[in-house]
Amino acid sequence: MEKLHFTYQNTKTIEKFVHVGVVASGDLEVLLYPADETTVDIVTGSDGFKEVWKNVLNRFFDRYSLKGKFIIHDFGATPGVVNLRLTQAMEALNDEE
Amino acid sequence: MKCLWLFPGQGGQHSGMLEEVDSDLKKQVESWTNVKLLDSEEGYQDSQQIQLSILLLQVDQIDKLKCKGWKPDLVAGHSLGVFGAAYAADVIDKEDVFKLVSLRAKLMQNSYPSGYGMGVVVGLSRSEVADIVAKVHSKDEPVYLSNQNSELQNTLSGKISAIKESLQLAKENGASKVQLLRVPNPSHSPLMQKVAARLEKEVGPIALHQPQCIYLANNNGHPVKDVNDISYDLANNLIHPVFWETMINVALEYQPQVSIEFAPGTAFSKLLKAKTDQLSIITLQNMSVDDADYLLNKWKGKYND
Amino acid sequence: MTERNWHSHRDAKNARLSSALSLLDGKFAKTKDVVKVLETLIKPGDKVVLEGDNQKQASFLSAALTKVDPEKVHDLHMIMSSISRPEHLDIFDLGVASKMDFSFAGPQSTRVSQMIADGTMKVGDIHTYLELFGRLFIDLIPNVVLVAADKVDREGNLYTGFNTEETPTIVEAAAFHDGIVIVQANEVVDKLPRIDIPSGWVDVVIPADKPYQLEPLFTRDPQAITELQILMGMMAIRGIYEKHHVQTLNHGVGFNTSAIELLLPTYGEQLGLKGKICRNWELNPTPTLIPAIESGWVDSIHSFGGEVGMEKYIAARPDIFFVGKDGTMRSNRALGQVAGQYACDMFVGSTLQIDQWGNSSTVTHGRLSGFGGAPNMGSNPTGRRHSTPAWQSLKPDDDPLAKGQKLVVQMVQTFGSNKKPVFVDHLDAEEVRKEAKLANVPIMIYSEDTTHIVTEEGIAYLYKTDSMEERKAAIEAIAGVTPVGLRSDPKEVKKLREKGIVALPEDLGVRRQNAKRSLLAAQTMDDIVEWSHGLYNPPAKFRSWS
Amino acid sequence: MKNSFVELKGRQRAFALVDEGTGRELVGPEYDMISPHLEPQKIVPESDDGIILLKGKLDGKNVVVISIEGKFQGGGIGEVSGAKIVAALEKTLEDNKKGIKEYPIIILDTGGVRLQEANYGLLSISEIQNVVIALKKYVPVIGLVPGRVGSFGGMSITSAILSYLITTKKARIALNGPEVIEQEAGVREFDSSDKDLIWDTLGTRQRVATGIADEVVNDDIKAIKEAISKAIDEKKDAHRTEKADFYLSLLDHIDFDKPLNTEEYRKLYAENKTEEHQVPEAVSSDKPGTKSRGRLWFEKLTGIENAKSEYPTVLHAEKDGKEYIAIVPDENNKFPRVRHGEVGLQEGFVVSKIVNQIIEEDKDKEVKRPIVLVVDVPSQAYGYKEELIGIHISLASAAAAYAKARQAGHPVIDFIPGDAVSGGFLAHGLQSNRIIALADKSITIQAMSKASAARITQRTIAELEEATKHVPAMAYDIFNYEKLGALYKLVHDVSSWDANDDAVNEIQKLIDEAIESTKGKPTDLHFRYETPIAVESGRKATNEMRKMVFEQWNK
Repeated sequence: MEKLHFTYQNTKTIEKFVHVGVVASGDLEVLLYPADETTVDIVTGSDGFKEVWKNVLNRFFDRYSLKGKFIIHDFGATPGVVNLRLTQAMEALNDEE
Repeated sequence: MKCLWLFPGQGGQHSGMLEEVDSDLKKQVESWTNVKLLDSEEGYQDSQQIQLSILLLQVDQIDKLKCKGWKPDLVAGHSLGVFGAAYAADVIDKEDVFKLVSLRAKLMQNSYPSGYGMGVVVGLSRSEVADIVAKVHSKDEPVYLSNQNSELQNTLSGKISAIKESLQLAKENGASKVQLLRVPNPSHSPLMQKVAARLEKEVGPIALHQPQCIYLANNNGHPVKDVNDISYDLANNLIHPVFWETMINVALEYQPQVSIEFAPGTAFSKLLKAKTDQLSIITLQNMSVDDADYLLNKWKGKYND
Repeated sequence: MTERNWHSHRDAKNARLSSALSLLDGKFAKTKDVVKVLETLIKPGDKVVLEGDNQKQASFLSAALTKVDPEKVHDLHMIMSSISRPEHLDIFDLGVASKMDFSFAGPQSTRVSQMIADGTMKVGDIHTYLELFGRLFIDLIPNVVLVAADKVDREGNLYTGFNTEETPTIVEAAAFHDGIVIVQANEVVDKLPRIDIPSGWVDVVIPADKPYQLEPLFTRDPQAITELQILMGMMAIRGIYEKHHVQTLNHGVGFNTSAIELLLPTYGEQLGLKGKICRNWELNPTPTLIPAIESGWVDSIHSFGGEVGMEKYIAARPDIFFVGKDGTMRSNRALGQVAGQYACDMFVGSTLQIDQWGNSSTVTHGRLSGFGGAPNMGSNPTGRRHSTPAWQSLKPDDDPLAKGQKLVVQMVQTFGSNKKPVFVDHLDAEEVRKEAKLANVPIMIYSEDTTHIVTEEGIAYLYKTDSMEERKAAIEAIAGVTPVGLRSDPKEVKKLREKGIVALPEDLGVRRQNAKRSLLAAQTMDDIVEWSHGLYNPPAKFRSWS
Repeated sequence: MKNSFVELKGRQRAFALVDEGTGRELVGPEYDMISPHLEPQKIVPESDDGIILLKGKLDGKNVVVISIEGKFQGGGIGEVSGAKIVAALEKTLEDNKKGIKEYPIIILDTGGVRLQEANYGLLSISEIQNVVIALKKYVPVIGLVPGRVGSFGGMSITSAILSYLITTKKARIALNGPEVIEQEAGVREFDSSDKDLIWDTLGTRQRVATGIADEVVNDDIKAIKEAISKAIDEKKDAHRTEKADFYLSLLDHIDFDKPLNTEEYRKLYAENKTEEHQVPEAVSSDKPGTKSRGRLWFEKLTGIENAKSEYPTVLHAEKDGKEYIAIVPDENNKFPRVRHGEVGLQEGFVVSKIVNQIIEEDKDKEVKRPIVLVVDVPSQAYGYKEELIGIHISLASAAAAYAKARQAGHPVIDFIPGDAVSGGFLAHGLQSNRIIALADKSITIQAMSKASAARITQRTIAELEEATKHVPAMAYDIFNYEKLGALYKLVHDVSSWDANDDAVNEIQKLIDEAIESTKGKPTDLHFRYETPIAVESGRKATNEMRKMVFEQWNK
C-alpha cells in the first residue's frame, strides 16, 4: 500500500459531492468534493506507480480542469479503469439529482 | 493424465519441515554426506543444511508418490530444484544426487565469502532490466541479469554495490518493487564459473541415465530428453539464468492436466494459477502425499477418457 | 530424345499405394496399422499437410506420425494452418520433419520460437490462411495430406459436418494433383447424413482410436466481460457501426467483440439500430451472438468452423446459419476467409501491441504465434468495388476516381492485463524478425489498412488523417498514459476532435456511467443457455456453477 | 429481458430494492468513515467500509435496507461496518417499538468476519444477531443472499436467525468455506478445487431443499422485489433456530463415519420425524472425561466430579441458583469433528434446548435465573457433513437462545478460562452481557486459525503475525483482546489450569458481582461500548459510527 498526494491548479468549480466506483480487486473509488484548491489524495494497493498516477491525473486534468478535493481508494486498477472512474465522476457532476 | 512436477529451490525452507520425512532416508543422507541435518532456524543459516534438507524433503516426497504409482511426464526444477527434477526423471541415483548437492552447497558457500549476492526487480520486463544492467555493469562492478522468474520478475546477480545501484535505477524506471535477496552468492551468473567447472568434473564420472520424461532445462528453457543436456544443466545451471518463465510456458505447451509442486513453498502453484485455469494443481506444502494421492486418483477418471 | 513422362506423379502415387496393398482392404486400413501405413505412404522430403486448425485436429494421425521410424520417414516439409498440439513439434525433435509452413502457432508459440532459434525447424513462411490455402495449389502442392472426418461410409465418402472447416480445401489440393489423401475417421457407418467429400478424392481411410480433438476456441464467458470492454463496445456501436451503417462484418475472437454482440439487443436496441446494422456476418458461431440472433438482429451467418456446444442451436436456426439438409451446419474456412476479406465491409479485432504508426502485432518476445486469418480479414482488399454505404463512407471526397475502403477496426485497452502498455514505439515483432531471421516483420495488421482504433479513451478515425504526422497524433490522443500517449498535445487533441479525427465518449453521446455489466444482454453462460431456449449446450469448462 | 440484481454493486443493489426516488442513504461515502484498522495493515479502505445503509419505501412500506458490498474485502464485517449495521437495526427497533412500522432488509454478500479485524468482526456480528432477535418480535427481518460471494462465516449464523431468507441460484451458503475446511480437516474432508461438489452442496438449490434458505428467485430486480415485499406482507418466518428437536432427531439417524452425499441427505431430511429430546443435567461419575480447561472449571464451579452427560460434549447443571453450561471435548465422540471441544451440530442444538427450557421455566418469575457460560471452545467443527446439514443453524440456535434469555432478563455471564474462537464463540459466549476472562497466555481468542486466516487472506503467517502487532483485534491472545473494551473483568491472579479452591472462590465471587452489575441495567449488549477502555479506544470508531447513524436517522 502506498499513499500519494498531488496538487493541481485547476479552473472549473464544482457544485456538489460525487462518488463513483468500489474498492474491488482491479477497481477503485473516487470521492470528489467541492473545494477551493485541487488536491488528490490516493491510497493505492499497488506500490511503485507514482509516475503512472501522475501521468493519468495530468492527462485527465488536461482535458477536464475540475477544481475540487479528490480522494481515491485504489485496489490495483489499471490506468484505463482509473481514467474510467475519473471521467465517470466528471459526468456525475452534470447529473440532475 | 499428463502430470507436471515442479521443484522449487532455496527460499521456502523452515524449521520442522523435515518432520514427515522418512527417518531412515534422513539417516542415510546424513551418513552419505557426513552432515547432520538440524532442521532448525539456526541450521537454515547454513547453505549446505538448506540445500540438503530441501533435496531430502523433495526426494522423500518423490519416493512416496512413486511408491503409490505416480510418475511425472514433465519435470521442472528451479536452481537447486533441478536435482529433485533429475532424480524424479530417474536420471540420477539417490546417493549420487545427495553427494553432488552436498558438494555444490559447499563450493557455493566458499566461493564468495562476502560482498556478492542477488536482487530482484518486479514490474519491469526482462529487456527493460537488461538495459539497466548494461548501464551499471563493469569489470569492477559486475552485475548480471539472472533468473527470469516470471514475465515481470527478474533477478540480478553480482557485486552487492552494483546490484544496489541497478535496483535503484530500476525503481526510478518504474519497477513496482525491488529488493536485495538474502542470498550470499551471485548465483546464475558467469561469476559462478569456478564452481560450475568443479561440479562439471564431479558430474562426469557419475552414472547418469536417460530421463524417463521430459526435463525442462534451467539454462535455456528448452524441453530436453537427452541425458547429456541434463548433465550439463546439473553442473552448469549456476552460470546461466534460470529461464523459469520459459520453462513453464514450454511445459504448458505440452498440455499437462495436473501439476504438483513439491515442498517447500507455494510460489510456483500461485504463478501457475495466474497463468492458466486449465490445470489441476497440487501444492505439497499444503497437503500430505496421501491427500495428493487421493486427489490424483480422483482426477484420473476425469482426465483419462 | 525420349519423350517426357507426363504422369510421373501419378505413377509414383500408384507405386506407393501398391506397396501398401497388404495393409489395405479397399480404401480401409486397420487402426492398429496406422504407423505402418504412414511409413509406407510417406517418403522422406514429402510435402505433407497435417490437418490442424485452431479448433479441429487430426489428432490420431498426428500422434501416429510421432511413432514412425525416422530412418524411413524424415525431413518432411509440413504444411499446417495451425500448430496446436505438442506432437506437431515433437516430429521435428524426432527428425521426422524439418521444415514448416504455417499460419498460426498460438498454443505452441514458445517451442516454435525455440525450434526456429536452434535450427530444429526451418520455416518456409508464416502465412495468412488464404496465402497458405492458395499456395497448396501453386508451389506448396502436397504429396500427402492427413485429414480428419467425423464419419465415413463403406465407399469412403466423408462426412465432416459441422467441422468441415478446411478439409475440402486440403483434400482438393492433393486429390487433383496426385497427392495421397489419408483420412482418420471417428466412425465408419453404412449411410452418411450427407456427403461432404466424395470417396473418389480419398485414398486411405483409417478408423481413429478416439474422436479427433476439438476445442471450443471461440466461446467467451460473459462473466468475464469488464466495464471497460462494455464502454469500448458502446463507443464502437455509436462511433463506427452506426456512423458507417455497417451491415456486413466479421468479428475477431475476444471479449471486446463479445461485449458488442451482447450490447446489440440492449444498447443497440435503445439506439434504434436493429435492422440498420450488423445483419450479415462471417463468423464462427459464437454463443455470445445468440441474444442478438434471438432478438431479430441477424439475417445470416456463414462460419469458418464450428463451435462446440452450438450444434443443436444452429440446427434449429437454418434461416440464419448454413445448414445441410441433414440439419448440421457446414463450415468452410477457405470460403469463409474469402468472404471475410472480400465480402464484408468491416473487420473488428484486437491485438497485443500497436506501434506509434498504427501497425499491430500479437507476436511478442519468445512467442512466435502467427496470425491465422486476421491479416486477411484485417486488410483492405484494394480490388473491391462495393456500393455499400459502409464502404463508400470511407471514400475521400476530393478525388473523382476515389474508391471506398474496408473498415478495419482495432479495439484495445491502452494497458494490457500485465499493466504493460499496448501502445509502444516499436513492436516486439521487429526484434523477433531479427532473432528468427524472418523475411518480414511479423506484423498482423498494417497501419495503412487500419481505419479505426478504439480504446477506453476514445476512437481514432485513422482513415481521415491526411499525413503520417496526423495519424500519429490521432493515435497518441487515445493511447492513454502509454509512452506513445504521453506525447499527445492537449491543443492538438482539441483540433483533432473538431475535425472528427478523434472522438471521446462525450463526442459520441456515450455516457460512461452507463457502461455497466447489467447492460449486457447475458451476464453468464446460463443466461445464454436461457436465450437459446436450452439449445446451446456449453462445454464443461464453461459450466456456470449454480 | 431480465434485469440482473446480482450484477449490481452494493449501493446500486440497495437503491434497486426501494421505490424509485424514495431512497435516502445514511452515512454515505461523503463521510469517508473508513475502518481505522486496515491502513495499518497496508490494506486499502473504502469510504463506506462496505456497508450501504438506505431508508426508503418498498411498495409503499417503510424499509431499511442494509447492503453488504461483497466486492470490498469479500463483504467481511469489521468494526465500523458492523457498528453501522447494528446502529441501523437498533434505530429500526426503536421506531417499531414506538409504533412506526419499518421493515429491515439485509442483503448478505459476505464472507463473514473480516479477518483483518477478526475480533471486532465477531463482536459486531454477535451484536447484529442480538438486535435481529429483538426486532423479530415486531417485524419480519428479511435476508437476501443474491450471490457471487454468497453468505459465509458468522453472517451465515446471522442468516439462520433472520425471519426469511431469499436467494438466487448464483449464491452459496455455508459456515466454513471449502478452503478453510480443506485447510483444517484435509482435502479428503472437502476438496476445495471440486466446484461441482461445492455447488451441489452449498448451492441454493440444495439449501432450499434442506431448510437452510426459504426461496430461490430469478436473478431479476423485479422478481426479487416482489419476493421481499410478499415475505413482508405475509410476515413470513422460517423459525429456523427453533428446530433443535428436528435436527437432533435427524442427527440420531446419521452415521458420521460413513460418507453422505447431497441426494441421500435430501432424502433423510425429507423423511425425518421430529422426536422430543431431553437434556438432563450432568452428574458425577467415576470416569474422568476428556481433559480440558472448560471441563476443569465446570466441575469445580458446580462441584460435580467427573461430570457426565447424556450428550458428552455439553455439560450443564444448576448450582446455587445459577445455571452453568460448558461445551467440552470428548475424544471418542460419535461426531469426529468435535472431539477436541469444537462446537458442532449437536452442541448448538443441545445448548439451545437447555437455554430455552430455562427461559420457559422462569417465564413467569420476577427474578430470572443467571446463566453462566464456561467458555473453552477452540472453534466450530470443520467438516463436510457439518456444512451439508447446516452447522450454522446449530450455532445460531444456541446464540439465539442465549440472546433471548438475556433479553428476557436472565443475566448471561461468560467465564473464559480457555479458548474462545470463531463460530464456537459466537454460539457459546458472545451473547453474554458480561465477560470475565483469565489473563492466561494459553488462551486463544480469535476468528480463525493462523494457517486458515493466512490462506484466506493470501498472506503468509509471518505477515499475519506482523499485522497482529499493529491491530489488537488481529491478535490471538487475551491481553490484546482486553484492549477492545468488551471485558467486564480480566482476572490476573488465576491461571487456566489451576482451579484451586481460592481461585474457584474468587471466580465465584466475580461471577456474582457480574450478575449483580446487570441488575436494573438494559438487557442489550451496550455494556461493551461503554467500558472505559471501549470509550477511550477499543470501540471509539463504533461509538462514532453509532452517533452518526443516530443523527442522520430522521433528517
